[in-house]
Amino acid sequence: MNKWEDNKAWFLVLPVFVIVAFSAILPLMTVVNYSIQDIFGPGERVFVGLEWFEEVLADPRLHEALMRQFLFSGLVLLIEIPLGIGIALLMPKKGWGASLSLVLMALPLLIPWNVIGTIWIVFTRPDIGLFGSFINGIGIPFDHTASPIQAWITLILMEVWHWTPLVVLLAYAGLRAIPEAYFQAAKIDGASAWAVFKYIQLPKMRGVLTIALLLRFMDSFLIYAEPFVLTGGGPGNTTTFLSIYLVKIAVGQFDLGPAAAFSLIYFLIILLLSWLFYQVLQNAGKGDA
Amino acid sequence: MGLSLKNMQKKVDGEIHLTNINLDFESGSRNVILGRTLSGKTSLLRLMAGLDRPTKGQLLLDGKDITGMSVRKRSIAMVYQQFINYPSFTVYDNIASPLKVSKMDKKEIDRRVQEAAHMLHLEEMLDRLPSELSGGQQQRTAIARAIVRDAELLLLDEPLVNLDYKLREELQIELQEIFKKRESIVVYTTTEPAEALMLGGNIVVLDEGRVLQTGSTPDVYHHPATTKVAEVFSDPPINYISCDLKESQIQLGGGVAFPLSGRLKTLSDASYKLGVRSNHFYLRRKNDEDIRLTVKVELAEINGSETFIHADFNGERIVIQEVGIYSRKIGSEIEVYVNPSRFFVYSDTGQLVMSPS
Amino acid sequence: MAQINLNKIAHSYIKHPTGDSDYALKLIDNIWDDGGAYALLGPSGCGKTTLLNIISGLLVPSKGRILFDGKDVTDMPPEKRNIAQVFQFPVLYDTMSVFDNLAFPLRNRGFDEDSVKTRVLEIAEILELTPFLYKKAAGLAADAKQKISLGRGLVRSDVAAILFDEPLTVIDPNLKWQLRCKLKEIHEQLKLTLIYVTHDQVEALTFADKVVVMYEGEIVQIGTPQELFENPSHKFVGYFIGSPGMNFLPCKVDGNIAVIQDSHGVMIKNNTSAQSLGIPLNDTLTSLASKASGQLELGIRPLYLKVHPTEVKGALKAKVKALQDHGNFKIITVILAGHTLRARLDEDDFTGTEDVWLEFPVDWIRLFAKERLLK
Amino acid sequence: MKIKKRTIVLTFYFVLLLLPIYWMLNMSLRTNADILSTFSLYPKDITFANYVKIFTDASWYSGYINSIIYVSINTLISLFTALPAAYAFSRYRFIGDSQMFFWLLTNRMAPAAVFLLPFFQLYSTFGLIDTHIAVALAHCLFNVPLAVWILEGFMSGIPREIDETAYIDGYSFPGFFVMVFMPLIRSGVGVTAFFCFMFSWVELLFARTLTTTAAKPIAATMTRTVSATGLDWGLLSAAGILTIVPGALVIWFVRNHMAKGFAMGRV
Amino acid sequence: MNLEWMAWTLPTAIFFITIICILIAMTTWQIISPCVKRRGFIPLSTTRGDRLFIGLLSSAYIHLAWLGLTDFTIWIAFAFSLVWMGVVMRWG
Repeated sequence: MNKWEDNKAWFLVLPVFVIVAFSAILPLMTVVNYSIQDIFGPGERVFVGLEWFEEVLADPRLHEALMRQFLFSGLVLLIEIPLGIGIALLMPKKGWGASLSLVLMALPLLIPWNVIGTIWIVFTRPDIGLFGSFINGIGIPFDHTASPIQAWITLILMEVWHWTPLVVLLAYAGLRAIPEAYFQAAKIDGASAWAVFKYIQLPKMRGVLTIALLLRFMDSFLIYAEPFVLTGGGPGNTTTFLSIYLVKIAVGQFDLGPAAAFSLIYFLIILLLSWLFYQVLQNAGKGDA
Repeated sequence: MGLSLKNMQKKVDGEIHLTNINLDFESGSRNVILGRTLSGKTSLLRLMAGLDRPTKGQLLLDGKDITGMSVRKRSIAMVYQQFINYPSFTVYDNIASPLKVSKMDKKEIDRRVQEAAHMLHLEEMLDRLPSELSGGQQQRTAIARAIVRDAELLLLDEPLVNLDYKLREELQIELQEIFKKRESIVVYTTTEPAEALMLGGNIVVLDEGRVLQTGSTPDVYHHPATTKVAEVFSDPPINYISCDLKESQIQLGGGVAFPLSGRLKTLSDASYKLGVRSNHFYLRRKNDEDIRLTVKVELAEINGSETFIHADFNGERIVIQEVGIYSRKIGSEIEVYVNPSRFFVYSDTGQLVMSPS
Repeated sequence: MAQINLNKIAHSYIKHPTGDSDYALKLIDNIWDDGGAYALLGPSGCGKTTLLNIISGLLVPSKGRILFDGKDVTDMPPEKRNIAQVFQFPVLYDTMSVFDNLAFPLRNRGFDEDSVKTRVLEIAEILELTPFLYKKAAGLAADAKQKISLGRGLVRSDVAAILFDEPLTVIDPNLKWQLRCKLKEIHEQLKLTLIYVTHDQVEALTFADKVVVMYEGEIVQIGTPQELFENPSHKFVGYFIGSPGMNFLPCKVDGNIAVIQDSHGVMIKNNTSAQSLGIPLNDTLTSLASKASGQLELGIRPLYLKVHPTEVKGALKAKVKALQDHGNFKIITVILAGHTLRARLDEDDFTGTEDVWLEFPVDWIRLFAKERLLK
Repeated sequence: MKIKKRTIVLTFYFVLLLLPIYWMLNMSLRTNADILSTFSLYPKDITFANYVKIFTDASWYSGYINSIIYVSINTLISLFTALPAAYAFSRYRFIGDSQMFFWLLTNRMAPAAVFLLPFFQLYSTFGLIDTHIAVALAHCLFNVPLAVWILEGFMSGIPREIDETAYIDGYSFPGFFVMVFMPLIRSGVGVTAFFCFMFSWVELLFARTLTTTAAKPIAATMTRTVSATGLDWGLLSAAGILTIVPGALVIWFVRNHMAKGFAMGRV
Repeated sequence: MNLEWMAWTLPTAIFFITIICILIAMTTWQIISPCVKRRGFIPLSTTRGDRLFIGLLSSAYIHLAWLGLTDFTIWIAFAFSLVWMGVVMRWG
């Protein structure tokens, strides 16, 4: 759009810059510093060059965690996006029903992430959980602390339960933003419900769907608290995702150097993804106009 | 004394929006900027208001350079094409806002608001919010806010374009009255030739970011310096007929030729473009000197009291505007008449050679 | 193609309307001919869009029936009514090419691909869209987009009617001329029933064979542009059609003279002759006036009011208030007995006089009582 | 018929959505012994003992208070810094604007785990560990960019001409911002506050790392209970249910603006 | 204030100072001659700043790939990245 050109606008951005820079730049610099040293304690450190990077890059557990991460994010997206769109299409358009649906829909989003884990422990334990005992009851022995497959299923169920509402809300907002004239035109053109979805609703939702897709991808890529509480990364390492692994190295083993190198690599992946996200966002904005 | 633009240029993202603008607006003058959509009218107004900074050039007020002066310190008022009001203020507060900011006495504010509201027939609406008004009333509010203080510069950017036809007609007349009473420099942009003519005063014809012609409005209308100016300043669009001048004969396409007469006699041999405004074609002979053209009707539009006949003359599309109702069959050949004294004569390159006296 | 019968239609957006004022449409009872080009003309909020939505089936009227060729379609949804509609803003299927956009209404109705192709190419040709046919519709300019919307309406040869809801709003003034011509040509070629909603009298008058003037939820007149101009059946039509609108003077008929009254109903004396200001009428007008009840008003179009710069016998002296140059013509505003009148002058006519003499050609004088034309 | 089918499907989804929460509620109203001994779809002997314990035991309820304190501080800081910045991004072009905007966004995307250790040390250096302000500041890392992003969307929806008219009328920037602009973006501010509140409320990693006792949030209290002694399921469930309450209250108040906030696609 | 916890080393200091210098230089350049968006071989229209970012990010990935996949000295990757930066800035 047309904007005023004025570099004095920087003064308006300054507070935000300072506050975020304090929390972002200093820690980032520290991470970079750590990543090329071996640190034993305060004041005791040795320059090691890029050794940690080589070590981390060669670490098979990292590779596994990364693969797991992509698999998890992929699966979650594959379920959440179509499900979210479907539910959004079913939502009432106005009246108290719409209001109520929105509030109910948003509930899971408001629960602290570790409480989500707790809820699902309570829900899926075979002894006291509704879900766990139900599955047991129909003859399938269920224990997500023992079976990797079941741990994965539980995690994905939890993630879908937790985050599909976000996709629904976004898709719903996108749907509501389509001018009524499009539906009228489609009616007059004799389009079927499927054609309306395919040629009007889906293309018009493209913008918000891109956002939903990318947000969900990023957030599932960063997931920590819920699986930490629910499975603690186990059984074995089968649900150890990137964040969990990182915290294990950094806090659990206090290997500052490798943890820092790992952090940087993780950060670079995120940076690339956010950049792509940003580009797509900007172009999606243009496409809508 | 007044406002002067010196060699102004505006570039946005390397794209030139306005270039080489040199204009003077005298105090108390009424000025129209005429140009098509995207010709740079709004950009020019924004530069004059100080809302945008020029890439190059200066803005002088009474000889003083005010190019970098903040908008807040200038004495201007502006009306936009969109209906811009403060949505959270009532109509009264909207109109009063420029006065309140200048810390004027409460009674004086009230007096002026009432006066402006009266002038724009808003007395009944003063307690309402802009969203409760019709488009016409919203724009009246915006205009009232612009005139309530005596700004040195009053800028109106196509203020009537988004209004219903009849409302536009009413406001056009009212605005003229209001402008007459002002001592400020009024600058008004429009795409419509008729509106420009009604407002009178001086005109700046703008096209693709350049000033094509300036002068008094009727003067420019009667002597458009280039074919481009004539196009911008004619509605329905002006008609062009190419011709060759040889041995004192003007030869149009299709074998129509006529001898030079009157002022046309001074023309030298060359190719020309003859410009004829639609209302100068007639379906009946009015005068002995009239030239007869045979054209093929493409369409006849009847507008209550007038007829617009779109026709083809040797591959050139022309529009004939005639008062009265005439229906003509599509595809039929008809005869139209035009008096050579009505011709605007343009050179091949589009420069005015001769205009009707 | 169909004849459209609006049988005693009324509509209110309120569930339980109490008075007349609750109705957006008061009472519409009309038959619109097959193959006609109709324009619905009126100011914002006069109910024209409501009426259009009732015809298209997007709205079911509170009262009355609507029939297409005698068949009751009141409760039918739009897709069953066999109509096409073009909206104010271009409505396109962004992901489709121009061709697919045009073909969409046909494909949905199961036409075979060959006939779809023939028809689409034909329409594209008429609308000069052929060069873009295989481009994505989303990337085109506003006028091209609106042409595609038009095209989707035109592509079905079997439609009962095509409805246009102010379709040229988004189009640049220069292109409006062209697109309007296009529409008009298409109507000539295809002989479709077209209904065109607009608030712009130039668009309405040039486009339509029959103009339907609406005012406050009612149809005040249906007629050809010429009829509306020459014999406006309601004062509103006189005001709304024509630019500027019709002049009105309150008067009283005395013999065969219409004596002008001032705004308080008092007759105005002419200073010089001590006579009433009078305008001679013919027998028809006099007899109409004698039968009428209520305050009489004399109306005359600015175009027909004759203005003389010098004194002419029988003409009334008036003061010049303003003279506006419109380029092709001028509008002179004069004050006669406290009433403002406007007249149209030729572009070369006189300028610069203070007083003028007005002549009222008797053929163009219309009389109104209770806002209605006497006839 | 069609409408009915869609209602049934939607209702079914909502039942699934609410089932885990219901189950937690069910647990919270029973004693631990009851939970472990009998499986029941609903609480047969409703007891509020778990809730009573939370409201009377300082180690529990202080967690809620701590959370509410730092969440509120964070929301205020985020809003007040983000408002001018969002205005700058929506109205001005300046050197590095898009880069700056992008950089802010990357912080929304940055994994908290990456910053954990340096954060601890940074805040130790300033002596802020175990204070509310520390958590509030740390949460600014992702909430300020978020607030800028959401507000920028709302502000871009207000025509720039209104600002210009105000400047032409002679308003100063603060005068314009408070008197004219704020009323126009009120709902945007509401939505932003809601999201800041929510994301600060649900975050665990920073909150846990930067606090020990005095400012320990409820979320951390809960995880420590789980990992240490706390297999008192009833108590845990009651605590969990109570964490949902503030969010549910807030969302009820902003429900009408929420769809609008989501429509900006900015979460 | 004690900055010991940040554990500064010479190479990282040089690294960050270089980055800061580049940012200052880019800002000055922008003030002196404002840049216009253009489209090069990168399938996006980019400004100078965008190209710098793309260059830096891809250089980081080049280094990582080099470390992970080969055993040669990192300076080869560094040299290669410099060339790549030049290419991106000029033709990207």
